[in-house]
Parts: sequence; structure tokens; C-alpha cells
Amino acid sequence: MITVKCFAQVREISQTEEMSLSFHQNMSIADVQRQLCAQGEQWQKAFSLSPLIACNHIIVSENHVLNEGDEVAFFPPVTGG
Amino acid sequence: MITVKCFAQVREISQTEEMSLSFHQNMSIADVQRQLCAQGEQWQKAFSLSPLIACNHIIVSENHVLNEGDEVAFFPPVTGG
Amino acid sequence: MVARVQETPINSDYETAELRRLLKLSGAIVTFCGLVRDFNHLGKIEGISLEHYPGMTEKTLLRLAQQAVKRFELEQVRIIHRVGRIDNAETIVWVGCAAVHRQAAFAGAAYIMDILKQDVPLWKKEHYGESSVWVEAKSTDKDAASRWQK
Amino acid sequence: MVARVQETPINSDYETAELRRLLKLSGAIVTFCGLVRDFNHLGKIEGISLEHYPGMTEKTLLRLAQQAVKRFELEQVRIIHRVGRIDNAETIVWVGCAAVHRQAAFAGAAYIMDILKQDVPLWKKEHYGESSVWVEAKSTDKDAASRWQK
Repeated sequence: MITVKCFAQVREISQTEEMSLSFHQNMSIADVQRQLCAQGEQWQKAFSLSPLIACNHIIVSENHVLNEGDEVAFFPPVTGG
Repeated sequence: MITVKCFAQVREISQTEEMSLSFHQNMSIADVQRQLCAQGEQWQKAFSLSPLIACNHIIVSENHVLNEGDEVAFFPPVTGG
Repeated sequence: MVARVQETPINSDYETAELRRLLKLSGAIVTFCGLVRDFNHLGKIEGISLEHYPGMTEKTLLRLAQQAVKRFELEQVRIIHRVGRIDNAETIVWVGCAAVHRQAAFAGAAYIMDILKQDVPLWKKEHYGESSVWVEAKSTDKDAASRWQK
Repeated sequence: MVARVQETPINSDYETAELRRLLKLSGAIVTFCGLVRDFNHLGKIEGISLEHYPGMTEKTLLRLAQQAVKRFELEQVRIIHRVGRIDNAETIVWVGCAAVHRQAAFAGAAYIMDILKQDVPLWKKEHYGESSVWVEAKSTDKDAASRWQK
């Protein structure tokens, strides 16, 4: 399983805080995005924001290849401080 | 009258915290220094440190010409903060 | 070294005392405090909310503290970031750096704030009566962070 | 704007609260705190004494605060300098700057410290048991002050 988390605008637009996806060999972040986009327009809108991507709390690109149990997060540029 | 004040090492070496001198027309800081040096070796030692000079709380050079009632101060480079 | 988030108000007196308590070498302490302002370009604000990524936020803050300690030879660093709902005039973030010399303490605190605003997963929403608006990332913050690249 | 010397211990909590109390616009506060260290190149120190030039010190500090406000568009500045006998680990000087943006607050506090160490008539003596030694002015402090010349 892969855990997907969304934050801020990405969370609001995708209407998803957290969900799980089945893992398959050589699954990339881009694969996750394609799979989610197929689930509904809200994901297409969310990814049109070009969110930042983290895998296991480290910023990665969409080419990043996942492992079973990874946590993937999508979020907009940060605005803390 | 001119008030003369000394601080820190200059105060210790000159053995003078505060004193008064008679004022005369066109009296410069250099005149004050000459007059004090004539009063004793401790002043020669104190001025050999090339102290900073303030007149009425403003940093000035030894060419500065005084007015009646001025306060002249001699002190080493500052080390606060 | 301390780096954490909290939902309760930040007590800068407490944090300052904790920072000082542990010092052995430092002659200089610099603190930074970021406050909620009560207005922005859209008008009057009634507080903000700070969303964050639990787990990643703490890790990123701690790594940032460690990097600052190493880069500027700081003796102590504390970073406390508030999350959740925050009222006007309250503290959003408090950073304290202690070093032997003042230049290192100043540079450390400025570095932490610049990188924090670029890298730590926190998102600010400003409240206006019934509505609320996500704060946009600023290009000036990107520029500020880029000056530390080497 | 506040700039003063005092013989009693500096209470940084009080100064921070006073600085914050008056703010209307600022989102950033930077404080600097200089502490008595318990050693130097000669060995263990048992406190310091700070001599100053009453009258000129206060004027110079106030002018410095005014210059910082103008140069960095600060909303508030406080400079508190201790004089007289000061124990190890106590605060020698506390500076607080508040501004709309953090860069101004950082620059203001750094500027005040750099110029203070160059221009304000204060002299430090370190105590070692029965003896005491005047602190020498440092060339690094002169360099730090010169970077603000324009």
C-alpha cells in the first residue's frame, strides 16, 4: 500500500486529506498522479497547481519510484514563518 | 571655565576624573592638552595614549576651538556592548 | 537544540530562559519573533490558521536547526513554530540562536528564518470574517533563501 | 523609542513586553542580548565593570536608535545598556527592533550593535580575583562598523 496525503489548497481542491492506493512494482509518483486523475476531476484540478511532492517526508520529483509502504504527499509552496 | 573629564585608562593614568581650567579666547583642545601636560607627567602619559576627544558630547579633533563653559572629555576607544 | 511545533501560544520569556539556561560559551543571543499582523493588502485580518504536515514539519525543523548549528558554530538553537488557529498579535514563530560572537548569532537566526520560509511544510490561511484566503508564497522569500546557497 | 543605561540588572522579558506593547504594524521582532562570559584569553573572569560617560552615553544611544529607525524603517527600537559592576552570565546590553518585514528588523539590530561598539562611550574592565584589566578595542569591531558606511 501507498499512503497519499494532501495539504492546504491541494487538500481542499482534491477533497482528500489522506487515502491509500495499492502498490505495484516500479510505481512512480507520476503513476500515482495518473491513477488519481482517473478517479475524478478534482484530482486533475489539484495537480494543475503543480504541487510540491514529498516521499517519506523528503521532497522528490514525479519521476521518483516508490516502495511498498511509502507515504506520498502533495502540497503547495510553503508559507510558514 | 572649561570642564575637563577623563574616563577609563585615561582617568586612571591622569589620576583625574574631573577638573576645571580657566577659559581664554581662541583656546583649542591642543592648548588644553599642553596646559595639562605642564601640570605633571601623568598627563603626558595619559595623552601618549592618543585618547579620543569629545567636546560637549560630540567627538572632535585637537584643533577644535573651545567656547566658555565647554565640557571637554578624553577617553580611550570604546569597548561597550 | 530544540525544534518543535505547538498548538498553544508561544511563551517567548520561557523559550528565552530555556535557551540561556544551557549556555556555557556564548556571549551573544539573537532572537526572532514573527507576529500575526491585523491587516494585509486585502484589508483587516481576524487571525490566521497554520496547517502543517505532522512528522515532516518536525523533521525539517530539526534538520534546519542542526544545519544552522554546524554552519554558524552556534552553541544553542531553539525553533518553536505555532500551528492551528492563531489570533492577531500572537507569535507565529520564535527562533533563538546563541553563539560566542554576535555575527554568528545574527546570521544563524536570519538563515533559519529564510530557509524555514522556503522548506518547512507550513501553510498560512488568513481569516476575514466568514471567509478565509490561503497566503501566496512570495518571490522575495525565495530570493532570501537563495542567498544562503553555496 | 527607548535608549537608556541602568545600573540594575536588565530584565529582557520586561523589555520584550514593552517593545511589543506599542506595535501596530510590525510582523517581525529581532532582539540581541550580550552576556558576560566567564572566561577570556587570560583565563577565568569574575564579572566585569562598565564605566560610561553620563550624558554623552544616553545622547549617543538615543541618536543611534533614531538613525536605525530612519535607515531601516523600524516601527520601534529599544536599547538598554547596563553600567557598573556586572556578574558573569548577566546581560550587558539588550537591543530590540520591530519592523514590518524581518530583513529590516535583523539589519536594524545588527547595525545598532555594530555602531554601539564603535561610538558609544562605554568601557569594559574584566575582573580576575584581586586584579582587573581594561578590555582592548577590537579591530573586528571597527570592520563591522565600517560596513554600514555609505
